[in-house]
Amino acid sequence: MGEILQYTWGAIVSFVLAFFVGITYMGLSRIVTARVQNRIGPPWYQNFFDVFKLFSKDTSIHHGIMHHMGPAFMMVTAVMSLLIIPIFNGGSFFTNLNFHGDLIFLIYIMVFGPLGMALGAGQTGNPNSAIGVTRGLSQIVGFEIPWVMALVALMIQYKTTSIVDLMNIQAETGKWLMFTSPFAFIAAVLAMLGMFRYAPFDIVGAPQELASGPMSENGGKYLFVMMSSGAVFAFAKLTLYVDIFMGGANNLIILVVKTFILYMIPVLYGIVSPRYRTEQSVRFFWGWPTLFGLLAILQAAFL
Amino acid sequence: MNMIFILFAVLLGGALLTFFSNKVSGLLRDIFFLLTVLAAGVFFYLFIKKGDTVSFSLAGLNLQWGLNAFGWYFSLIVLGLSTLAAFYALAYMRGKERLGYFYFNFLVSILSMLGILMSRDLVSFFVFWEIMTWSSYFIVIYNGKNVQRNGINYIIFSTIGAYAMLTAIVLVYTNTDSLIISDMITSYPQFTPVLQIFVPILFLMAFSVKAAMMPLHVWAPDAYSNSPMAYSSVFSGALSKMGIYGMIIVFVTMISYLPDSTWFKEIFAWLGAITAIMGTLWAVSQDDARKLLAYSSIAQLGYIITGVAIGTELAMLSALFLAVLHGLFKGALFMAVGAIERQTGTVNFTEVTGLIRKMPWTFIASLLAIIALAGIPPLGGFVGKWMLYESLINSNHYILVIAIFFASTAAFLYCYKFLFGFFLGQEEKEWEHVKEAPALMVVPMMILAIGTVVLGTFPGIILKPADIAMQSLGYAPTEGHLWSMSVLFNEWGDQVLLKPLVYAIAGIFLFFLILLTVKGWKTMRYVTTKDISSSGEVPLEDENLTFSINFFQPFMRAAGPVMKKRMITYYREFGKAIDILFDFTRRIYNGNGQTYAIYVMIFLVILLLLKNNLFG
Amino acid sequence: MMMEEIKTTIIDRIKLHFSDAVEKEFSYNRLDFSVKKETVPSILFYLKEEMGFKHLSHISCVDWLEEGEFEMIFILWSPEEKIKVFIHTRVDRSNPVMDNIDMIWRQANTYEREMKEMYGIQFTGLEAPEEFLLEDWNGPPPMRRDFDTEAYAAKTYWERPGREDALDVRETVEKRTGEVLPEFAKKYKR
Amino acid sequence: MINDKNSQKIVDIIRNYARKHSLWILAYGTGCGAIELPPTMTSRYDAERLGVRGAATPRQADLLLITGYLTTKSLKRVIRVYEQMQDPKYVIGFGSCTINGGMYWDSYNTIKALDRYLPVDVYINGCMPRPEAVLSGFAKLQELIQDGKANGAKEYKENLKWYRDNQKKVITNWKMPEYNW
Repeated sequence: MGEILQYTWGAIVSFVLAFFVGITYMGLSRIVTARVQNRIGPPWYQNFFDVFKLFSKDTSIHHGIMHHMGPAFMMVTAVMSLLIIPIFNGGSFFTNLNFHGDLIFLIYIMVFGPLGMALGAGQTGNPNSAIGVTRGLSQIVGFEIPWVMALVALMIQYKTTSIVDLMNIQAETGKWLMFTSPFAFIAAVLAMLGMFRYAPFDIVGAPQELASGPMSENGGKYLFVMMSSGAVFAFAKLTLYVDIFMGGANNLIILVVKTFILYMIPVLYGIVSPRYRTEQSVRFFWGWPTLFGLLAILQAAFL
Repeated sequence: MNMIFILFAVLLGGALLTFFSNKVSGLLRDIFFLLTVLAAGVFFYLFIKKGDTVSFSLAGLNLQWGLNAFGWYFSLIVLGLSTLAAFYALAYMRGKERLGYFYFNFLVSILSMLGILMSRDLVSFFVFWEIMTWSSYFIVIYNGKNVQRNGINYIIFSTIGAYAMLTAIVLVYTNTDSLIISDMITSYPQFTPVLQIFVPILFLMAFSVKAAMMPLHVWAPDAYSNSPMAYSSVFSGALSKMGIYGMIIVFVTMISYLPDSTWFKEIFAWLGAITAIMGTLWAVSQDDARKLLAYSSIAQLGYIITGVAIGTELAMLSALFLAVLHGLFKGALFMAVGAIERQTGTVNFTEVTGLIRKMPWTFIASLLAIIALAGIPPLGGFVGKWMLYESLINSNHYILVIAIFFASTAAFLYCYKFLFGFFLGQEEKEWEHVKEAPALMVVPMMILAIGTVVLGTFPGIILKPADIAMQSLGYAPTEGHLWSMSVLFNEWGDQVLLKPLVYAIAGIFLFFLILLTVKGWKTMRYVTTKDISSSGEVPLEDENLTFSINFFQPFMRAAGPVMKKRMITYYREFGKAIDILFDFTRRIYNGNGQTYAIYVMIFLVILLLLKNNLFG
Repeated sequence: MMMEEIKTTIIDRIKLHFSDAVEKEFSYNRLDFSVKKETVPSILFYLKEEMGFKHLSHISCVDWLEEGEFEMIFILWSPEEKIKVFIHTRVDRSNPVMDNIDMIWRQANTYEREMKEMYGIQFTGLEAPEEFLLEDWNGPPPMRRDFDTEAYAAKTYWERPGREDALDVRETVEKRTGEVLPEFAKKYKR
Repeated sequence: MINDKNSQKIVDIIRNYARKHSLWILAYGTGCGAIELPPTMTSRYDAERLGVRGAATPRQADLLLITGYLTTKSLKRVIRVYEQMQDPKYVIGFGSCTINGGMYWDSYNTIKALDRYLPVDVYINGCMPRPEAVLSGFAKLQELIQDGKANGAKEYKENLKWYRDNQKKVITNWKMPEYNW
């Protein structure tokens, strides 16, 4: 019983932490975008206003039970991946479910939400939503390949499928995997561009073509849950990258610095990019990133 | 009288009774049909023990029937799925013609599958195999439409497989003088090297036709999609597993004894992976739900073949687990398609939309089955996929795991297409009258779907018999170090504790769902799917804005180059080449007496010329 | 070939086939023909198929209220010869019926639907399933010159009070500066 | 406690503070007004400082910008869009066309006063208003929201019949779902 209580507290604290950091990152990315475009931009806490406003909307509509459940699916993905990914090196409070899942479980749970969300978007009956979903799923098929290749390379190199073990290896040897397995890191970072869906890979939302795609019928509280799950999920993914490639973090400041540096890669790449077409995006991921993934596997297998 | 004889007598007698009572009364026929299936199931599990054997002599051949743990494991799929499909068939086939014919072949194919599982000698194995082929062929052509196109492919490929198997049997018999399978296995290491390679290849050819492996899969899409859906679930769920059954036996008992068997296994593993990839890609491009499921079956069988070919403990375990799981979810999906076909009259994604509120139970069953198919965690599919990946990674098949992963990721596309095409999208006036399918159809598919849910948390239920089955093939026991009731291990000792993960998923989902629902109950409102924000335009009642044509066009464009040519075109070209060859031979044997006389003359002249060289 | 030669050939050929065509030269690369309205489809077809005027640039209409006629103008363009041809025809205003030409150029359909709504010209056999530019329009065709748009607007739409002092610009200017308006400008007075 | 009037007031203040700093606009860009928005949003005037940003669909938007004249045909769409927005929602009328018809005062298919058909919270005067004026319009709306005076949606709900009568007077073929909030 006490264990479950501790898990619950750990989960709640992790969630709150991820929520605040994630939302702040979104605000910061808006500032960075604004500065690049020679604007002043909104304050860093702008997204808190947005989220709270969406939360306090008086009305919201849904098109049926799947649409109603879609954001909850999304939230499950975000929270589950947050619970499985270790937030700090060692320490018992943020352990959560770290030792119960492994990388393959993580890969699959990470598509649980988008797929559930896609079902919700499908039920709206809005053609834009369905088009956005088909684009999004196609893109998932694209970037999952280099991403899985990078992970498989790590797995076979270090003979483990557990994130905690990978972190321990880095702690013991003192070398970050991003330097010992550079190809895997490059492949994973390129896959991250697709994962975060900033330009040029923002084909799912694409406000100018698709009217924000799968989200086009979501307003009010649904959009609130979507936005906060997006923030939590973004934080979880960044933490995962920090954990398996950059040696994890011992305290909050190091974690924030490392994740922010990583987060700036897709943001900065996105600011200066136009948008791909879907097949261009898919082909991009099957091109160079997959090659790097292959190199990573070769390195892991023969070096 | 041995119990095994009685089982076959019950099935055959039931089949005949069903067939003839059709003339008397429809109700009587239905009762006989159901009773036979139930009686066979009850009889099988109550009276036939693992290890029972019976030997007898027929027309000078020593035959042997019996049941071992491995056959028992596959009988779970056959009998479980057939029983549910039988209940389903009663409702699905109501009002159709020639039901006696259909039910008779249905029962005979159950009989033949059980016969295959219980044959201990090659002759009865072959005979039951042929009975299975023919009974399923008769059901494929039941609909009567396109018999020429769909049935003929199936029967041609099956015949090729049967000839291969017959050749192998003759080869084995001439070398060992025995038709008992265990004799063949024990004497296999003493075969000549050429025979050691050819016998398994010939057997595998026969089995991979049934398992729809890549170059021999051509018949499958048409055959699966054209038989009545009540049978398709058995066809794809259980009957194709007979190929897997044979393959496992061949791989475990023969290939492993080859002096250098790695390359053989690699080739088959890659063939399985390519089958998975191509099946998935073709499934994505289908607009007909039955075709989609058929291609998806091919792809899923590809995973199983890969697992079988790798052959490590974990891989074999995953193959056996996936075999059962594929029976569960594909059975449920074919049944769901049948329900939709019955209620709406069409199975085309571009025609039917928005059935979710009309057929909620069918939707739930398909949703669960689809999640299991996609391998998303809380459900059973994840367990099978996880074991397959881990076994591939543990056994150093790095590129193969990527290939399999690609196939299973691309499977999300057709999974979504299936659910979206039928159930989501705009609710149309055209389908307003559609009602939920009768309970007799809904309950079987719900049972199958719930089976996938249970297996997601407690895979041990099915891994335990699988383990016993593997032990009967000579594997070491795996319980405790590769799996326990709800924990999975890989060979490096990493583990996935399913229970806390699944409970956490369910808990978080319910928490946020309740939060979302309760917090905003008063401020939320349901609006129809016509009330969408499409540039301020109001779609009219008869206007359908659902996007369903060319659904994954961008993806197909990206994946285009591999899909330019279908396998069948190669066969057609092959057929044309054969035609030309025969044309040429016909020119030689042109039926003209004078020509033949010239041939004889030429032959004699050559003989004379060669006389000195040959006889001198 | 020089433009003059091209023009003469076109005129000759048209005159040969369509006796009622009256030509008029307008500028360097433009030729105008006036024909009867019955001749329009055949002359357009002839120009398209035989003389290379593949492109239908525009269909326009002029309301000659005083003469009781609509004038319809079809503008064609020959991409090879770089010359345009205007076909003029007159339609009776009380019974404005024209032949439909959208089987010659599919895009003519759009123009014809516009003519139909804006001028009330009926094209025989025109495929026009729904309203085109004017939605839910009940009044007379608005581009006809006898349609009083100001009265219609005053009748249909509520007007916010307080615009009464917004006077005619020309009158105000006249009053303020003593400048005399030219005669043609008075015609367009508010 | 929660139903207490004072605590409700505090909640309202916090809510309004968030709402005023997060205005997601749906611009109905007719006429010349559409061209005034890009400079308002981009680096010269940067309306994002005030928390104003574009929304893709009416479901997500808070603020409907009518940037010019409305024909009867487009009025129908605008009404639809407005009714699809989620409460609380605001409307800004842009330029003199929305106030009194502007230069289209005698057009046969252009409405002359927007507030007969939709509740307008803030009008921005001018033909067209410059970005400075637009920004001051946003600021004015924020002021109104903070004071709890931007009650256009509430008014619309209360006087739905009056608005509907006016709308149906110009839109003769009324084929729209009922507004049932």
